[in-house]
Amino acid sequence: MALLNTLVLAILATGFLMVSRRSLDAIIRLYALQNILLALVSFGLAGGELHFVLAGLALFAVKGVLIPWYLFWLIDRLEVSHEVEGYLSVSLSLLLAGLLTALAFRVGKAFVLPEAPLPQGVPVALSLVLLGILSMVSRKKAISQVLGFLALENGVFLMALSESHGLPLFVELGVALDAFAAVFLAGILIFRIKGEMGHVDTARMRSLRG
Amino acid sequence: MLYLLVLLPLVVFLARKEAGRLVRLSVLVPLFSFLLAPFLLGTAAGPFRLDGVGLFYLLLTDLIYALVALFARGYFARAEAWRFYWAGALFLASAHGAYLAHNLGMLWVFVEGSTLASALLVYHKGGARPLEATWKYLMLGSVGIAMGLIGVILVYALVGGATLDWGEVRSLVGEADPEGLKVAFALLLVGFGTKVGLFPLQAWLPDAHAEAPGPASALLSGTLLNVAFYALLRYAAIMQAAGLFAFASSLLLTFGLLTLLFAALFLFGQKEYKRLLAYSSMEHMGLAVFALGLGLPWLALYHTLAHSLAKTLAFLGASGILSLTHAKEVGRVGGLVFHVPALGIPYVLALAALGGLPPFPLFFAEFKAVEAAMRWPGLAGLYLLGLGMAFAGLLSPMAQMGFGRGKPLRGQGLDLWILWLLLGILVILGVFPGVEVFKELEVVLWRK
Amino acid sequence: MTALLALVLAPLFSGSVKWLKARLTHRQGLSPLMEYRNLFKLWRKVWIAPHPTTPLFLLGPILALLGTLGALALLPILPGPTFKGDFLLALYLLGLGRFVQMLAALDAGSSFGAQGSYREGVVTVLAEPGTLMALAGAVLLGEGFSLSGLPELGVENSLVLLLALASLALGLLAEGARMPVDDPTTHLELTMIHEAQILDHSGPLLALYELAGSLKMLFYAGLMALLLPGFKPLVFLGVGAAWVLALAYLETYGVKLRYLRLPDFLSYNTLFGVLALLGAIWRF
Amino acid sequence: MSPLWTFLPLVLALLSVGTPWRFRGLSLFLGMAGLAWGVLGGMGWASGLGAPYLYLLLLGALTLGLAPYLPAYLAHHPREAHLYGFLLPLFLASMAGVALASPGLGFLFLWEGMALLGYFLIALEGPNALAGARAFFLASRLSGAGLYLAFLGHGHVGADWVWAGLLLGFGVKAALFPFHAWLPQAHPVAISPVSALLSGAMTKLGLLGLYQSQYWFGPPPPWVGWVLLLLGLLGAVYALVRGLGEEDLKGALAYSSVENLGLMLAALGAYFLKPMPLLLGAFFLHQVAHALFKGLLFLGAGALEERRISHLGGLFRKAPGLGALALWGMGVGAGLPPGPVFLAEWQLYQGFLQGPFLMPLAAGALALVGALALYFYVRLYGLAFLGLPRGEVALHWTQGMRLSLGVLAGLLLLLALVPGLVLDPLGVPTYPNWLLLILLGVLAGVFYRGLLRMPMRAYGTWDCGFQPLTPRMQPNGLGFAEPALRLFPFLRLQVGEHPRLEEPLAEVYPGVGRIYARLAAWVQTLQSGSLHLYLLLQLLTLVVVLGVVLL
Repeated sequence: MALLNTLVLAILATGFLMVSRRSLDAIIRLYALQNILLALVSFGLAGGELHFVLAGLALFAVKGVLIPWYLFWLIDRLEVSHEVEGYLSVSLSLLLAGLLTALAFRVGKAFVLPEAPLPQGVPVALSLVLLGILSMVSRKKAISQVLGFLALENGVFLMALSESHGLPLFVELGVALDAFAAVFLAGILIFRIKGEMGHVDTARMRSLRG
Repeated sequence: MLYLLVLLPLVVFLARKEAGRLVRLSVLVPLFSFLLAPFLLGTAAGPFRLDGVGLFYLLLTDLIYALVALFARGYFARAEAWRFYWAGALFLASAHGAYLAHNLGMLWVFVEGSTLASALLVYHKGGARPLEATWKYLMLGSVGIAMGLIGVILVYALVGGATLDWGEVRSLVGEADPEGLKVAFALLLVGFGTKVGLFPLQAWLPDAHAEAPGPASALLSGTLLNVAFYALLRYAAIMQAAGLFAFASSLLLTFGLLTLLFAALFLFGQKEYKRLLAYSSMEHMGLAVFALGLGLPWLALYHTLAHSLAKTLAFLGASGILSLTHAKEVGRVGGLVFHVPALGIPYVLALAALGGLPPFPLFFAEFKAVEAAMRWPGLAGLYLLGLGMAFAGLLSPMAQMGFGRGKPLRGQGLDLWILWLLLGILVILGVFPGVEVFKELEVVLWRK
Repeated sequence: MTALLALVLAPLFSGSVKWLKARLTHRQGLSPLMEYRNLFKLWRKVWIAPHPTTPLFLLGPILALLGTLGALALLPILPGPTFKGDFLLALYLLGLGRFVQMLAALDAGSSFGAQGSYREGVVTVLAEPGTLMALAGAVLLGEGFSLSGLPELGVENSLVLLLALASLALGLLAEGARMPVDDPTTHLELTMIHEAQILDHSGPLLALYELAGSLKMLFYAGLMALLLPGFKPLVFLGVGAAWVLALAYLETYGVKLRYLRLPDFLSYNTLFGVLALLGAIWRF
Repeated sequence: MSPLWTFLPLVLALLSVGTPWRFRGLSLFLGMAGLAWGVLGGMGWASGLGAPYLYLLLLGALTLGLAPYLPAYLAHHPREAHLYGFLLPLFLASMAGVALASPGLGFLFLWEGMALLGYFLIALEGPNALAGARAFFLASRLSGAGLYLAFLGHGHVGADWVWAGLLLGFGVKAALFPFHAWLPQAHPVAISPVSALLSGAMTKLGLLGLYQSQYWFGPPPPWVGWVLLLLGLLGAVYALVRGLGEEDLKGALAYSSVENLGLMLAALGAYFLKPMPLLLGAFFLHQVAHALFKGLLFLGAGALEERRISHLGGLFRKAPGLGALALWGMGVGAGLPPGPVFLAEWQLYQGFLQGPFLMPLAAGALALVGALALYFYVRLYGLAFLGLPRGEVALHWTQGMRLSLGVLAGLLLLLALVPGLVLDPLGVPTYPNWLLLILLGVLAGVFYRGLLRMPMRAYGTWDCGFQPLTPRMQPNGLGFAEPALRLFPFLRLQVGEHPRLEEPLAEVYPGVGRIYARLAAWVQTLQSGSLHLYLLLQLLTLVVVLGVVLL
């Protein structure tokens, strides 16, 4: 159990780092790391049942490797500054992240169900979700919003793991497939936005009003 | 066989980019599934099972898709029609999947799939504004759906990880702990509420519907909102089975009323007529959620049916107007009833139908809703106030576009008979509501 | 029946008023009977049809006379038709006469006739409610809800009936177009109200209007007579004589009110009417 | 003998719209429908089946009068003629249906359907009819909302609320004072046959509804009676004074409708306070008489192209027939003795004077209304038909219109001669009106012929010896009404180069509209276009909903 605790705390740490880092490459690498840790957690929880292990491996393959590689490829093609502009300064976003995590832990207790396999994982999952939304809200660049969304997705996956050993296999695969399709579509859109508007800053996309 | 029904729409891709064949296939496929589906009622295959409510929405979606595909023939230039039909085929496949999915997880996956497919529909051939609309739609939709996923996970955990099949979950959920269920339903409501366009979460709806090409926005309003509403319906049935409907109805009523009032305020003084119709969709989805909250799922079904038909008619009319006048603002379009009655009259009557006027079904739906809401007179008062405000918003565009000052124009190259067909269906549905059919569907959902 | 009596007396009434005014200003004055010869002379003259006229031009004087005669016929001074609510019909028959008279004035197309008619309209708006309320108050006190059942002036209902009499008096001055409201002998068209409307009527038409004018005054006098105790025809003659004196005195020594001051003057009429009605309701 | 067979001619009328037979078929079938309703209504009312049958009688008479008018009018209004031909029978059917329906879904279905059809009929007139059509539709939906509250809230809400809903619902349709503003905007802008139907028949449905509500929802609380009485009389006086300042002929007629409706509402209010057959007689006779004479005047106004009173004048000589019929219509409208409207007001007076508490004072108000009505109709008729023509007026006074106005005038005459048609079932004694009418007619005729035989000489009008009179010397619309407008506080007359009439009450409704528009604009800033705000909203919603659920 101690191993699982450290893994979960490590995941929380990567979540915090993802919110605070300024460079896109660092965030993508942290995302890949988070996926690895998640895969380890799912192996730890699986306890030998084959299809859990299989599911963990498949997810790791899709989210751990495929998506980060795709994102790296995307950033290179876009020739856009790897800098992450946002509304909040680093310290302020960290402060907010801390607040949200505290809220998540306070509220998380109500989420924990009686026979949850990893009770301490639920508040962390909730905080990951809130951090994901925070980063989406506070980041201006389109890519960083996609990353925020992926962090959110990891939080949900951790919630699934800690609540009930993860969803049934094909549902899990469906979710992962959808996540990838969303990212893929977002990638195409970012390309078109770069082509159409010359920038990737969603804050300047405000022509649809009223 | 059900797998066939899910994958049937992909047949459209055979026609590749050749417009004529695309149109033929895009009309034949939904009609074929429209005829095939009733025979598959009750059959099950893997995660899919077709029951009454699923069949109802399936038939509605196929009918609307066929009509929209037929109308789109005159709307799109030959070169770029393939984009619409391909995205439409993907969307139809995911909609079929959602209505057939009996497994809650698969339902979520297909709803997410329909979001992505409809994002393609909105994107169509690009441009600054459609791009922005698609991006916002994708982001808001995905975040909302992710919250919905947490809800699905909680439901799955509450049932002890045994199954995600809707039928079993409904029977097992009796012993689940109520607090967890309340939290799960709240998350699901916020999740699918984003897709349905309830008040605080509706920001994507007007942009997506206004920037999508005419027939695409008809599809979005007519069928996409129903997919998310169908999911809400399933989860409301679970809450009812768990005996927690009192809590669920209070949430549904609050969200429904908020959506109605704020949609009415958004409607007022709206400059573009497609944004106006989008807000009217938001308003009617709020009314449907309100009807569900009142504990009358048959009324919610009836309301979504009536709204889908009326909104498809309105949006097809709007796209006809756009193709004739190339003007998006209400002010620059006028005197349609005088200049091109074949398009003007159905469009004005569609706006009247959305305003909840008698010969059309939405009047009957709103009457029954007020009748049921009278248990709490204050609530019924607010409901009537919301309806009045919404109507005030719809009135001036209807007056200006129908009878106001406008340059004479000629209606050509559009299949306007579809509009009159839809109008006929609406009037028949309005005069003979056929409540028994919906009461039977209610039995499938609601466990007495 | 009362109508015939009044028809006979009317020229005498207006003639004697003119005679008394002349005497008061130390002039010899025409004899009261002169009015009959005057009407007869007018009846035989050639009447002038102003250029743009319609049949209404003729109907004006005719219906003015018929309306007033109809109203007088309903007065029970001499036995005549009486039924519930006949006082309303009487007042509204006067209204019918006034309606056609105002239209006939407009018909000639002259600005004086039009000014006379809309001023008459305003006078009616000011005077009618008060008079009707006063009459209604009196009728409420009586029984049978008709003119025949009007109560005579007695000790117990003195206040209401005095108010009614005062209101009827003011009503006479307003409807009969006498001094404080309108000067019948003025030559300046801009100050006229009643005279302006009959500017273009000449010969027999003018005779009809003259007759109708004095008959209207006799109608109000008859109403006041009904409210006073005693044998009705005699009281009617007495009231007529009293009015001759009053009018003559008023018109030699009184002065015509400025037109915009009329509302203040006629508001007394409305006040008396309301008080009479309240008195009748609360029986004080 | 179910009343449904009377709707058969309407179905035929709908079918006949397609035929190229220049609307003859339409007018024939509408005439049949009118006749059928008249007969059914008459028999039903005579055998005491209740108010709906009197309404059918009224509607039938009006439709009978309208039938010959339509082909003549639509001949020189060819635009949208087929749409009118299609919508009019539906509109009539919905009105008849509402009269016969009992409260519930069917009633509201027809009620709102009537509002929709009415809206189309008004809006079809053209772009300048939009403001009026919009006011009409908003008012009808407001009345629909009131009826929802009353009909559906019957079991759940106290009687006061139910009656408040009824007053709102039917009051708006019957132009109760604060809600009357839509009528003078909507009725004049429509084409004349439609405004005749709106003013003549549709507004009476509100009255019928209020009257029937005492059977549907039990006797009303006392405050309803006083509200109807006071607001009715106040509305009548206000409408007449505002109508005096009205420049548009049909606008003035609409204000006179508001006045007559005010009187009917007052009669109903008095009846609710003290049920007397006199008041019922006044209530119903006034309805039938108003439907006929207002239909006559609106259809008459339809024959004129020019509608501003200050540009009319001298029409009697151009169309003596129209002049005579309009004189009879306006005479009856002004409440002059031989007319049925006087008979109704005569009963109303007696009803007021025998009423409880301070109701006799209402007789004073009624006298004021009578005097104002006299002044109002003298202005309307005098400036339009008499004197020198002030401007060139195109007149379409064709055969069909003569017949139609003749029918309506004849029905009015019939009502004046035999008021028993309406009054006998109520058992209300009246003085022999027919005797008065015949006497006046005969004597006037004798005098008229006598005067004509007398020697006469044509000469110019008296002009004080200065230069000859010109048409511009006659007063225009506002000039004629100026002294009366000075008397009343609720209107301000701006005299000067361009005299204008300011109506404070008319600013109230647009003011409310502006406040609502500002609120809507403020809410719309929520849709600001920034994705980050939307995501923040989503987060807040999640937090708030979870907070609600967990606490």
